[in-house]
Amino acid sequence: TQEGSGPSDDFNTQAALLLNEEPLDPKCFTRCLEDLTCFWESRDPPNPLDYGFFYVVEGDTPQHCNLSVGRTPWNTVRFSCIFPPQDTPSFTSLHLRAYISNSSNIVHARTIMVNQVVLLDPPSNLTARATETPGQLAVRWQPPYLRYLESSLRHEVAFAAEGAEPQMVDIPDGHTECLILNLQGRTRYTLAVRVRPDGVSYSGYWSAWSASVTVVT
Amino acid sequence: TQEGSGPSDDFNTQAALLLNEEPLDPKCFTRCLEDLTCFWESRDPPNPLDYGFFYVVEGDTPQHCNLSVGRTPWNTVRFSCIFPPQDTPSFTSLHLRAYISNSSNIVHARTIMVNQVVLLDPPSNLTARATETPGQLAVRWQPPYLRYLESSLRHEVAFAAEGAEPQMVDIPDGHTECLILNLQGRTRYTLAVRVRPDGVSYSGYWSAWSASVTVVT
Amino acid sequence: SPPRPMCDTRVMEKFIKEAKDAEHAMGGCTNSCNFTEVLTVPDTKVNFNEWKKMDRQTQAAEVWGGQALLLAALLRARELVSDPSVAQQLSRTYSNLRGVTQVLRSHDAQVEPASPPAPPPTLSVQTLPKLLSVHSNFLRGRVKLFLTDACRTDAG
Repeated sequence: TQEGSGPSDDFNTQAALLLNEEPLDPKCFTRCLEDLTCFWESRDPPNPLDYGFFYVVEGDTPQHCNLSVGRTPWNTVRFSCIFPPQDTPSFTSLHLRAYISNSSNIVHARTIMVNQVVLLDPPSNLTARATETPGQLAVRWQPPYLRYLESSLRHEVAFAAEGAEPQMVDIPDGHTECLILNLQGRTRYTLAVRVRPDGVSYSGYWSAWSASVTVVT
Repeated sequence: TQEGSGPSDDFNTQAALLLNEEPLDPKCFTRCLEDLTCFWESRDPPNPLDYGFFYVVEGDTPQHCNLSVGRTPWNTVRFSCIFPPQDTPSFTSLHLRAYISNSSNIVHARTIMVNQVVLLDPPSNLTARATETPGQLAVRWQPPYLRYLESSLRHEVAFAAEGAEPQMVDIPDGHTECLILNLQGRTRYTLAVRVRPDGVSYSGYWSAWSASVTVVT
Repeated sequence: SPPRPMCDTRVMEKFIKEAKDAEHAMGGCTNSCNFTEVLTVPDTKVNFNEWKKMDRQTQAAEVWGGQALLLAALLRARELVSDPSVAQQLSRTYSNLRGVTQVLRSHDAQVEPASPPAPPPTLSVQTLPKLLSVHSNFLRGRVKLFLTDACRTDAG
């Protein structure tokens, strides 16, 4: 994956997460607080595809952003703006406007803060092993890279016995391991973990789920 | 101990800590950021003891400092300069020069920042008590008081069973208590704690160890 | 509405650590990091004896005035450097400092004092390493001290 340079190859994954979680347009996300991508999708874009986009960093002059246009796997057209690095300040209001060119028709308007639209890569290297005590699993994983904010992360571990509903465990304060107790013995469990900022100073969206692992208690 | 007025009666203690940790001369320390003491020691000082010392606060004119001279318990001669309070600026470079009088021979030259040579008093009121769970100790202490450093402190707790090698626990983020797990039951442990700045905005040296306490698990 | 006062110490710690990283990354840069003009930046020096005697408005004026100078200097420096990776670094630093500005604003650092304050003490710099060193020391020093006191007051 790219580091700090806007959407990765997983842009479709990230877009799908935001389409699920974020009702407002344009949808925006930052992966490491030094980048910012905003986009919206349309089933019936105007023809020719002449949208325009500008933004205002609070206290600054409006800036125009060149939109990328592309078709998505779910058959919409996606319009996206990748912000230049000097215009991604946290804790600052960022006013966004999408309009139809050659008109003053605003199609989308929204005000965001970069620190409130964090969408991290999923955790990696998830492992779970049965402990000596029956019915316990020791679980650990690697958090995504978010420099100097390790302790501001909140993880969620999901685990499910075969055929059963998954249960969730909330892991606060950037911890990257946990012990799950009171499981059924000799049962096959599947686990996965996801991450988001803890919401104190940085907030945003749940990451995608990590690759899952399966283990027998 | 004195507050904010240069070296205390413990100057020998502080000198011993710095002689251990700091290879460069002159060695310098501040106890509360409003004071600064620099010194160096010599086994064979010139006779007569005619060293000179001056310093330059960045952007300012050179200032001369009168050296105190004294013999140490370890049989060296210590030359020290206690800075006047108006010349102890943090977050700026302070250039130091020691020279032989009546010559231009620089014997020691060094550039420091006051906020990077913090040497705190040791923590006090250390207590350790066995918890209800066998093999556990709840430990707490009082950090040295410094208005601007509270959350920037890092402590180290040392504990040892009688006759065994001490083990260390690192306590980050200014926390002043910890729980030590997995100790042997019904054993006498001795504990002590020391403190230093965490290195982000302030750095420096490990303090002396606190008075130790002994407790049975 | 103004942003809520921000007293999460992790926020300034992150800005400070990134400022130190930038300082270290560019510390060895020599010729190509000399500017063709002199930039005015805030003095970073803090004498604790004096700082604690200063009233809050004077502290605020020094921090806010210094912040404005530093933002202008970083913006100008970005125009003066030719190396794209250096320009990129300066863009990130500038963006971070804008974030710091908002943290200060949330603590009313920008409130104008009744009588116009003396201009903040300044330094002149002509190299990128020196500019980034000033940036890092300004954040660690005056900005953090101001915020530490502001958060103590807010809490009380």
